[in-house]
Amino acid sequence: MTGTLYLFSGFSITWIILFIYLFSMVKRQKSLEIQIEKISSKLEKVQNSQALP
Amino acid sequence: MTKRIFEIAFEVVTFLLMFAAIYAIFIYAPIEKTMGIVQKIFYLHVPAAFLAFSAFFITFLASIVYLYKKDQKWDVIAYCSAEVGVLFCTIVLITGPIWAKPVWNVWWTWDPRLTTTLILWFIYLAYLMLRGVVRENQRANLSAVFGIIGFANVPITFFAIRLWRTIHPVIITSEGINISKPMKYTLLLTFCAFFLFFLSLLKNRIKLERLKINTENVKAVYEEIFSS
Amino acid sequence: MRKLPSYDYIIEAKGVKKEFGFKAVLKGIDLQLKEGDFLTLFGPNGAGKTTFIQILCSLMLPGSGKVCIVGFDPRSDREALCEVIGFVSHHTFLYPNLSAFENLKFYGTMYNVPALGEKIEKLLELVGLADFPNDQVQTFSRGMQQRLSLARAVIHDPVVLFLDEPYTGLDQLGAEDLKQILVEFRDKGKTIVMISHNLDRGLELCNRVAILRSGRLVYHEEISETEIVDFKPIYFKYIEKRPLPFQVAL
Amino acid sequence: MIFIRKLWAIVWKDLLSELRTKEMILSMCLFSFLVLIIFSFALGTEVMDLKTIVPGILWVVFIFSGLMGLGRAFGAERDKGTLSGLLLCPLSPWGIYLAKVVGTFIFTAIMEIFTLSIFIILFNLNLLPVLLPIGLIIFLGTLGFSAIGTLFSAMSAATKSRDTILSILVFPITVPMLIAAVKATETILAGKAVAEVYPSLKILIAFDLIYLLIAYLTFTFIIEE
Repeated sequence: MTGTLYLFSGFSITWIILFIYLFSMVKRQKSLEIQIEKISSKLEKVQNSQALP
Repeated sequence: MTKRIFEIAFEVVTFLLMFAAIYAIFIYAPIEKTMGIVQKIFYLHVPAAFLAFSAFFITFLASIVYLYKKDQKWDVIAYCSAEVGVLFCTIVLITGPIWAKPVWNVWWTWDPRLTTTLILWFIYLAYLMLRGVVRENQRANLSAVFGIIGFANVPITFFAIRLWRTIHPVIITSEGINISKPMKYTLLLTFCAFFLFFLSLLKNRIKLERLKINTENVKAVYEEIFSS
Repeated sequence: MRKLPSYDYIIEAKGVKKEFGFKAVLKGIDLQLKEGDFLTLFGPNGAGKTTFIQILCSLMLPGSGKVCIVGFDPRSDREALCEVIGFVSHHTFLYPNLSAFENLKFYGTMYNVPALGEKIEKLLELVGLADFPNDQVQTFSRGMQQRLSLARAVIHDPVVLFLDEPYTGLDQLGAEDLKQILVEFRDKGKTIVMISHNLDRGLELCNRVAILRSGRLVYHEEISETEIVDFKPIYFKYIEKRPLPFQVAL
Repeated sequence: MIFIRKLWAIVWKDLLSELRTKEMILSMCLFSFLVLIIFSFALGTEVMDLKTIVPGILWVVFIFSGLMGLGRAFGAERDKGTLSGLLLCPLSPWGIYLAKVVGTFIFTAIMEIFTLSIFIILFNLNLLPVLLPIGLIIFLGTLGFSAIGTLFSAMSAATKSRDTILSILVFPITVPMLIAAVKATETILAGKAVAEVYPSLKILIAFDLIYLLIAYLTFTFIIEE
């Protein structure tokens, strides 16, 4: 039945697109979190070095 | 705290509705007689089309509000909505031909509705590209203006294409097909599910963009302090 | 004679901030100048001098804060404001394919200058280009272009003149001429704001000095001729690299 | 009155500047000539029905060649560093925009007249009896194209990759205008009554008015930083 094939491909492509988008959002969020992590660790370092003397 | 609970509840409802929609589409809804099982793409295609248009409309409104108020919040909304809109528009443009091929035996017809959607897709891709290349201090202004022009173009495109193809292909007649009650309910359910999904997608996209802006701000302040 | 609104200060900036993307270029600048002041603005590269002067002459809008020039707000009375200011930048704003006369005629028409022909002749005389009114600007040397640019900036008798590095590209003679023109302007009682890298040139004519550093006005004083000699150490003290006087709340 | 004089001053200095170099108008005309030649080779000599494809070719040539002129409207000002000088003049942004539309319109019109004459010779077409309606259609189409194109020219002048982004912005937006113009030209060339092109003309006029209105409302945001 060709109809089922078309139906199947239609739905699967839709879901693939949506998941790619969601995945890209997750990736962007991850990279932002890494950046925030970097900044806060550097800030901590500076604070510690200032506290020493 | 209550806000957080509300958010979680919202996500859960969206999730459940999506499942209910899938159940309704494949099991509850009857198979259409003339088109066969392919007709079920209809439940994806139509809500996606509606949401794509709504997303572009949100971009249009947010662009106007931005130019009026000059608040960056609205620019972020316009941008995120355009991105989600392009996503749904892509889905429409892919499911459309997949539905059309077995039914009309062609992948594509230059029907006003199809052509308008295609042009809209190009316009908002251009919108996203414009944001990528323009200088930062003019980005919000330029993209807001383009967002307004892009949507103002929709009715005029529709009329122009109506003029161009006077013989409408099947789609206009298929507008009038009698939808049986179960089909109607299924469509309603998928509409709700997709709408909630769209809202949560948009909401999270906006949240992500705000996070990005805040991070960049912090980074700029940080670099300034430690460069001196 | 055009009517000017009443104002306390001829140039007034309050808390002017400007960001380019995420980079803060100006971080809250307050400046007040009275009529007849000649302010020279010093500062290292990237301090935001050009951005500041562009905001003052309405080429850019301040991100936040208020600017008021001759009583006009650039947001609401841009056109009226444009009629009373002149701006000389390191771009000459001249069309290379048009002659000196045509360039001045174009700008004169834009500013609606009465008796334009005579005015242009007088101006060309003033900047020492009377011999080349019909030569295309692209054949001019950098110095000649700069002179013509000055003529362009004052064609409508502005009340306030903004100069962004006007001495760039001028030879010794040209610089002297420019100085003479500025002296004439100052003595007419016009208000002038100048940006300069060159300490000597910048200090020659001014009666006020300001130093801009990473988006803040760190020094702004009236200065008399005797103090000019002492200014150099002050300048270097202010632009040397050291932590800025503010704390970061974490 | 002063407004018109200032407007004309901008148009005149653009014309004069172009007259000295002739760089843009020559390249536009040459480009349209080349595109026409390529079309006539690609289509072969024995084309079945010339009248049905002629309008399409004509407008494609107009749009492609016109695009070259569009980028220059604000791009040239930015290249020469004169844009700030222009913006400093006491004229509303709308006035500057309008002057640039008039300039672009004149350059595009010159190119179109040239293209039409070449077209008549190459494709052996007799346009004389329908010159008036065709002229009206081309006028309206070119006006809309200049109106929206000048707006985008100012936009793309603020970007890094100027010409690419200009074509990406202009093409999808001009599709309705292109369709209406081609449709109208086709009707006229088929020898039908002028009354039959009224719907297309209405769309062209609507297009022109909407874009001039949008430009009036938003142009100040495009040039402010």
